[in-house]
Amino acid sequence: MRTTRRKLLKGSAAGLAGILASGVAPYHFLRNIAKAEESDTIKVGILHSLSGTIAIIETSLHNAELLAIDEINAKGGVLGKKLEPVVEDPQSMVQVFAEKAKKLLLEDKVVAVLGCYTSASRQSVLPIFEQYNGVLLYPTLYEGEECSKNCFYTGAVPNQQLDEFVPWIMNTLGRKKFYLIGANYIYPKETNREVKALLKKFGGTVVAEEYSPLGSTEFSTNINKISASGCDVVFSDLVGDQVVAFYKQYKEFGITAKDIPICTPITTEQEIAAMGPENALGHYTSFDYFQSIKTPENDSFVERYKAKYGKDAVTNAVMECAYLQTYLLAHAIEKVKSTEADALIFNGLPGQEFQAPEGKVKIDEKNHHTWLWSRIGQANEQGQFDIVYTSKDWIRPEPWARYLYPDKQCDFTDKRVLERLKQPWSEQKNRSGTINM
Amino acid sequence: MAALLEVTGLTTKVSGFTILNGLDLSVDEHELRVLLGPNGAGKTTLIAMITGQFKPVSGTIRFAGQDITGWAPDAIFQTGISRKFQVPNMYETLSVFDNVMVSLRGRRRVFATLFQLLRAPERDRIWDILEFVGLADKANDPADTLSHGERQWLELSMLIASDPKLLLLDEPTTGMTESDKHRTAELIQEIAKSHTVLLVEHDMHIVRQIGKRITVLHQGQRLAEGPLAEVMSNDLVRQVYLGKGKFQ
Amino acid sequence: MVRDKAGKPAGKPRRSIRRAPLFPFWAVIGGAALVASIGAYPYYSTNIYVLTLLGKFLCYAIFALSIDLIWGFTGILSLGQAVYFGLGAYMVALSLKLNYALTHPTRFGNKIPDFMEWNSLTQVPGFMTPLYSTPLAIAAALVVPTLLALLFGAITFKRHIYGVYCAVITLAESLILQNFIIEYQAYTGGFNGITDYSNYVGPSVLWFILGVTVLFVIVARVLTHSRVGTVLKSIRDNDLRAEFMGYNVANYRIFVFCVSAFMAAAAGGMYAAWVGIISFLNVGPIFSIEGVIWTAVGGRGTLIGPVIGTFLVKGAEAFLSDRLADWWQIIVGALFILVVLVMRDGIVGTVMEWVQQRRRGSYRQILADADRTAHDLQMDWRTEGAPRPGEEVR
Amino acid sequence: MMLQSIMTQFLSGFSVVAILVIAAIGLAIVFGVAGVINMAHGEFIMVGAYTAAVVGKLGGNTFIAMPVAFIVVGLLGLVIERGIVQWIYDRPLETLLATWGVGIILQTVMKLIFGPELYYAGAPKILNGGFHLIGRLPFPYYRLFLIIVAALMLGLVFFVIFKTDFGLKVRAVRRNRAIAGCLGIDTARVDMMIFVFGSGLAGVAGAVLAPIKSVSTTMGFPYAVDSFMVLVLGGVGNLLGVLAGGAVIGEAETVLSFIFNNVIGQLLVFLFIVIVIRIVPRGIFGYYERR
Repeated sequence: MRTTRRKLLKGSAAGLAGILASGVAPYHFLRNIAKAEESDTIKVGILHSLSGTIAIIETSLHNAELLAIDEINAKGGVLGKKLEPVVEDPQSMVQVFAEKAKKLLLEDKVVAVLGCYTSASRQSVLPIFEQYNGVLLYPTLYEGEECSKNCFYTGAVPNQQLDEFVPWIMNTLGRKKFYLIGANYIYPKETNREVKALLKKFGGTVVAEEYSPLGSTEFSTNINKISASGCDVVFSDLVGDQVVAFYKQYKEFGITAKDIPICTPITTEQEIAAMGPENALGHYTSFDYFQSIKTPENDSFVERYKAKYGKDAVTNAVMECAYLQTYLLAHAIEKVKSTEADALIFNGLPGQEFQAPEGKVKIDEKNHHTWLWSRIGQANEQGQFDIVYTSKDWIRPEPWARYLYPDKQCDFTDKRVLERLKQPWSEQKNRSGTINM
Repeated sequence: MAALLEVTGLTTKVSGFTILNGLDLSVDEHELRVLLGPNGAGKTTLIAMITGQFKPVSGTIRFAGQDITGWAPDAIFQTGISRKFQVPNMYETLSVFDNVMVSLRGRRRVFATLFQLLRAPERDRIWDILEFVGLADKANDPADTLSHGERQWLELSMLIASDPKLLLLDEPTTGMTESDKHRTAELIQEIAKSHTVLLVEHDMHIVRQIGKRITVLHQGQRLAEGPLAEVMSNDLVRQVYLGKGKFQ
Repeated sequence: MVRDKAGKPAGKPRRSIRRAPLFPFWAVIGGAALVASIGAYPYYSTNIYVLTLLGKFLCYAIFALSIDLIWGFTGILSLGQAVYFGLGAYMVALSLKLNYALTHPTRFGNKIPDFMEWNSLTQVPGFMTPLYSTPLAIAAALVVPTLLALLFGAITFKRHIYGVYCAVITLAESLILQNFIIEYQAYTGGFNGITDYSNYVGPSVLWFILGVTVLFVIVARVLTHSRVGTVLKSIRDNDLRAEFMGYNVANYRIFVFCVSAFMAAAAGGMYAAWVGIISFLNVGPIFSIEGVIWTAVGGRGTLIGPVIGTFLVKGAEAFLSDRLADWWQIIVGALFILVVLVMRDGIVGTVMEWVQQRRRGSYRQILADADRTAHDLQMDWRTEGAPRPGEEVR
Repeated sequence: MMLQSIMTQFLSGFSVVAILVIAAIGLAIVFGVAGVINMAHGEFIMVGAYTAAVVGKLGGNTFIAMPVAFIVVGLLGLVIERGIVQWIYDRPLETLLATWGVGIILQTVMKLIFGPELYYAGAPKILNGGFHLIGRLPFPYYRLFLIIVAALMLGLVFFVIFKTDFGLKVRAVRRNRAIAGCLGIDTARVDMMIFVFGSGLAGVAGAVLAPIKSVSTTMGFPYAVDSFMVLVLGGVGNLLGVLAGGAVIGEAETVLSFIFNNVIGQLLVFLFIVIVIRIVPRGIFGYYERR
């Protein structure tokens, strides 16, 4: 009786042990796959969708960053080590962005991540970067009104694209009745708020403001509305393949840039190549960079890019930012002689300068955004932009546009902010560098 | 004796064609009635109407005193009518035993069947039925491993299990070997002892073997009705059949 | 369905039914090993990334299980199952976000979720306030999707819509919800989804999710093994026959549809609490179809299959997709085709089929099949339009 | 003014209807006759669009692209039918899965060939510009062209199904596969032809839609969805269904979008579809099997 019970106990114990063993065994395997091999390189994460709907644009950012890394390594790398890109494909899904970001930070232990295109993806990964104190460099022009300790925004914010653009439309083009059309999510809505503020200031009017569902490519309705509205300029924040469909159908319905020009802060050479120059002819875009800029840096940049990715490859503003932010990171690491996150965040990157294809740029010492140039281009027959306006000087980034939020700004040198950020992550109630003056 | 099933003036069109045309039919309690008729006479359609598969254009169907015209199939079943299809129709992946089990008479509502256990008497009944039709030693095989004849019998046994007042058997012997047909006929006669049966059949051997009272359908109408001999000597019937040579 | 190896000795005793035990020995052992291997992970390693993956996969596994319940056992292929997963997830995510906003005010110092502020809401809309209370939120996350499933089931199944039509309509359903969520971003976070709230990651939570998974597998097992399960299978095999045997086919379909919706919703809720981000993608058709493929790969009509399938496919994706890049997509596509053409029963199903083949004399079966098909062909053209058994069901 | 715009709207609505019909008709006959839910339909359209883009690069225009696309995508359909679909005609749900897999593969392969960026396909010069009907906007010639193409495609299918010997067989198979088989019709062959024909039409759809929409590897899915909506609403197995479904959805969506906005328009149409399904499960012109 007793013996049998003891046997039973022994047996079951052994069985359980066996089960546990069988259980943990797979993780040796998993770990070995997941663990990146040690070597004397500096790992840099690259997080751009290579598949899915947004891959259309993000692939070019990914390419530009790889180009920059190649060049840096060719020049002998950083701190005597080579930069090793760790590429992840988030498949255009925000959940996967978050997952992959975690992998890059926790598994691959990268120094910094170059990545994201949409605001959605940025916002999905930011909490992770804040929690695990990583460094994200974000190349896209975006709606602003955000500043995170762990993110450096190398793309334009509204004031850098609009503050010169909108007045120019009203004064130079002499068009004051705006029709705002955009895709239905944050970026266009916030941008249009800025536009409306500017119109209010300079005495323009908004005839109509409407948002079409993301991904919808049938615009006959909207175009009909536009012609019925009696506006004299269309301001478009449509994104992705919507842009192409919209311009095509706009021309199809016989409206030319002479009648009602389309002005936009977002249509790049790439979309024009996709829609064909004749469809974009004469319409205006405001950017910090155009492929047609005539500077030695830009000529060689375009040359090298085409050399690597084929002669049909076109460059555009966002990828130029992706390119320059890779250099900014490399120089920052050189400067602080360290790959430690806080060193980069507080000493390395702020104030970092670089002679980019668009001209000299620098990361603002205070607000983690980037000083860029403001240019206005008019699309021509070659699918390139004739640059009709260039700002006198580089323009200070204002994540909090002063027309909308005169009392707000973002300042990581401010005592209060530093106090806030000193607390451990879990206690932080407010993680942004925003302060009210 | 009160009529169990009473069909009056039943008319139906299916995709344009008039299949039944003012058909009258009444079957008494504990009767074994044979429905005879050439293909397209509307035998299968009649059964489909009775079991609620199609809704009639006009006419009424009364069963056990209540008007079941236009009811849903499952409701009609609840009143005690079970139907055997022409092509054997069962649950392929279930075992023979389970096929019969699912068909057992009993409550059919979802939460009634939820966690309802198989009681000993039910189990015995299933075995009895399976032995009756001679499928007992295949009880554990999935239904789709049965041969054609066996499937016919399985469906028969499912009907028996559901213990209805009236069984509608649509050509239960099609595609069987002679010996199988004979066996089936015996089964049917056995069943008919305790149930009312409406049998659709145009194999004359079977009809002769078991046919007591016969109704002949032609073009959706009742052509003749009566005992076998009388019907067979009916000129109209001879004409319809011999003329068309519809014997198999 | 698994049966014990001990076949009945020839002849006597008759009257013996070979039926699977409610919990077959090997299944218990295998399950225990799986559970142990996942549950033991936190002891074994401190790797947070893999930990988060495990929790996520478990939620996916429940999702796949819920699909299996309606597809594998009842023959309803829903391409909108994500609707219920997503609704559950959104309820929980909203609740967490609302409470998070209380302690983490927005850049304007408001105590409302940031996405509401972006869309110039100044306060939380009244109908959302109940979500402040966690128990209410959980209740909502479980009940609302189930009720929706009830409504949807009533719409479709009562009208005898199933098979392909059901698939297409469920697809439409999830597209509607997806557009809805993207459009009403003031309440749902729209295209950006809901993120940046305090989510729960850790061993104890993992074990909770694991527990729920096991519970659901057991529930599903009991359900499919009970009388109702047999009825469901018979409806899958031949709904016409079942209907003429007095079963209200629609009600059974609605019932199982609601059960699976409930499971999906629970999975969604836990998912939202675990990963800390939720977006319209979680209600979209593509996610549903992903779930279908996990189920198909693992083996539909088996309960452990979906779990295994999920872990295999998602695991491979997590660790290989970045190495294979585009080729990963091709592999996934090939998986669909493979599962349909070669391995209909998935991995688990194939193994079990093989076991059964060795028990059952396969030669006799082949003969029977040939015989039957011969007959059915002969029959078919004699019966006016009578449906072939199982038409549109498998 | 408002009324006038709505009229213009109604007109351009026709072109949207045309687009829907063009996109859906290929799926309609494949689904309606061969009973195959082709989830890769959108990708077939996508391949057609890329064909048009390539033809454009080589100096051709839409008129040349249409037959080319028909042949290219038709052949693609042939390969897929012979390789995959022919084995699973009796399992519609699994056909759905398999073709979804095909869709994924097509997308990726096209991406590997053409790269991820958007592609350019232009409209032929003759079809630029438009004519004034009512309102201040001209009605584009290309939209007119689309309407004509839609009509032609419908006519072609009608002719093939109802006037040709092949169509007779098709209808026989559609009505009762088994009988048709017994009467010596090679049903497998008929299914194959239908699948190829439907695929070809999808290709043509891609070719004619490319010039007004954007061409990318991920462009397919929305078209597939629209097509399914059209079929579900209009009913399967009846060409009138395609027209009806397309008309209702197209007009409703454009006019509603004009009155409210695109999203509300879409949602209303979706809800309308669900309601219709509730009333007539098999769609407006649905084909009801006798069960």
